Amino acid sequence: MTYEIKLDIFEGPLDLLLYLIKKNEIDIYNIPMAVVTEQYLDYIEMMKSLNLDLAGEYLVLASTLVHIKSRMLLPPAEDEEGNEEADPRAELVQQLLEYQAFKEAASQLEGRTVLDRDVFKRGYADPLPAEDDDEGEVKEIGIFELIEAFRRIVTSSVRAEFLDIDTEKLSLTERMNEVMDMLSARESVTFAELMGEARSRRRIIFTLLALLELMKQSMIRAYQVGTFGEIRIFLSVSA
Amino acid sequence: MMEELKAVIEALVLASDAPLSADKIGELIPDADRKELKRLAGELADEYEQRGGGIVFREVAGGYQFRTRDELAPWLRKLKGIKAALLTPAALETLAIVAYRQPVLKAEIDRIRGVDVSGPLKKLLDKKLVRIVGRKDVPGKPIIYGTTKKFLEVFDLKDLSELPTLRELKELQE
Amino acid sequence: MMEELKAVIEALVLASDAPLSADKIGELIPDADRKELKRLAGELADEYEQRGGGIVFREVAGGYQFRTRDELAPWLRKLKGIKAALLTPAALETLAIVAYRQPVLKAEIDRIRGVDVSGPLKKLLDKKLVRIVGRKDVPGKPIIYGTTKKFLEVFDLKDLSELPTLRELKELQE
Repeated sequence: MTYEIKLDIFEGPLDLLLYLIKKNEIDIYNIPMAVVTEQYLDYIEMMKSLNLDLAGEYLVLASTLVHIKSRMLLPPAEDEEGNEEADPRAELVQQLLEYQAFKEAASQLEGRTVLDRDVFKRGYADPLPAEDDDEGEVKEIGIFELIEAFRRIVTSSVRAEFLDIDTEKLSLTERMNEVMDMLSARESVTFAELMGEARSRRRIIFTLLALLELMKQSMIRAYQVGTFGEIRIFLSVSA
Repeated sequence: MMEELKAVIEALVLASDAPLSADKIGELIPDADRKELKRLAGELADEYEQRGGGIVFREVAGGYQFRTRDELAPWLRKLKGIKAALLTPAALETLAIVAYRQPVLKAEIDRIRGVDVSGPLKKLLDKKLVRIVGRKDVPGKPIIYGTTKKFLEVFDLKDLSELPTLRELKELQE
Repeated sequence: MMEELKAVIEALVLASDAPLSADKIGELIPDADRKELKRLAGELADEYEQRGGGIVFREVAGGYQFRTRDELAPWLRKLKGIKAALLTPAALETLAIVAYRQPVLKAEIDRIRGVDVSGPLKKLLDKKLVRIVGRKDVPGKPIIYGTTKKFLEVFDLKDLSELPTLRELKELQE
């Protein structure tokens, strides 16, 4: 092995490929596929022989390289209009350029004046007398903190019931809340009204499910006048 | 341009977690004479005092610290007033349970958190993040809780189905 | 003696935990003209710069903040005991993609980096440099990511438009 490669310095298969291109001083728009593919495969072999964990993505790119290399050996095909087919490397080149641009952007970020590395802000807590600060707006929490909080609680009791919350369930909850809202604003609402308001097929299904769930939870009651009469929905317990 | 050593002291005092003592500054700048450090800190204090600006460099609790000028306290209390209050961990956990398990009874939240949630729940109702959705028709007619429109606003969500799920979080961690 | 209004701004900025925006200052001092407030904040920035001391008054992340002068970093690292880099290269690359491509899906970041970014993405969420912005309204409702205010604060940016343009990509599009 003649390459001076430090192990795990690569951030991924594209990073490795960029390295090989730079090392060989190759024009990125005109990559000699045979050379690059060979070196890439050599590197992967070396990683394997050292029993190093190789992310699956490295192997995916390896097969892409081999595929492009074999297409390069064929004479360029022409499509029906007689135009030459696009360079088989085009997509790969585009991807490499894009990745290279972001890699550069990353190093520019790192080169900035970074807080808590190059500059520091006021380190101590509030320079004001301590007061009860229970008032005020709630702003500085993100959705990630919320779900993290939920995760903290349930990790101690990892039960399927918690994991099973999905977006369908949340859409259902949303609709249940809406129905309860309508009922707290007025005494009753008709089934037809709720359905008419639902419009989309998806909404209609969720409305139906919401009503069933609310009845099951004894939160609402439904009454029907006669067999085909109007169905009216009331709160089980008036607010 | 300020003398280098004095600038270093000034920066250290701003960034320090607690009032920074002359001893501690001496440890960080071992080549400097302890007396000289004290003299420079004193100069900083005088300069800020004479400048008559909004902040002062003061010796407090055995160290130096930047403070706001005492006379400006009314303005600063106002700042505290609008400062976005962070939810306590207890309130945040309670809110998370309401968000993900709603419509939910208090008894259920108590059960999940393993403690009585009356306090945090009250706070969430006050802040209008949680509301009473209705009552359940079972003995005792327990109150059912859910989240509010304001909850969606605060967390920048279009509707509840935009809440990320635990499954997604789990996938991210693997 | 410094002008009262300027002194108030200075004190408010020192007292605020996060960069304090001109709008926030305006809310706190309702009688003051917004333009005047900005002018005075600009004066403070200039004064601290010219003074050449250990601290500066900077405009960052849409607000103002006192910070230590960057040349003094070695002393401050000593104070804080900082050794390791803030972010790994993988996290930095992921962050750069989120910053430039936001609002962006994880699948798009995976594609650009050519590897699964779950690990670095989780780290960026933990560090509050990246946040969940919402969900895309397509089947599966994938989560959309974006950068936070803290991202601007940490990387000394007034706003996102201060990010340098991506050179290579531009050339390619021409």
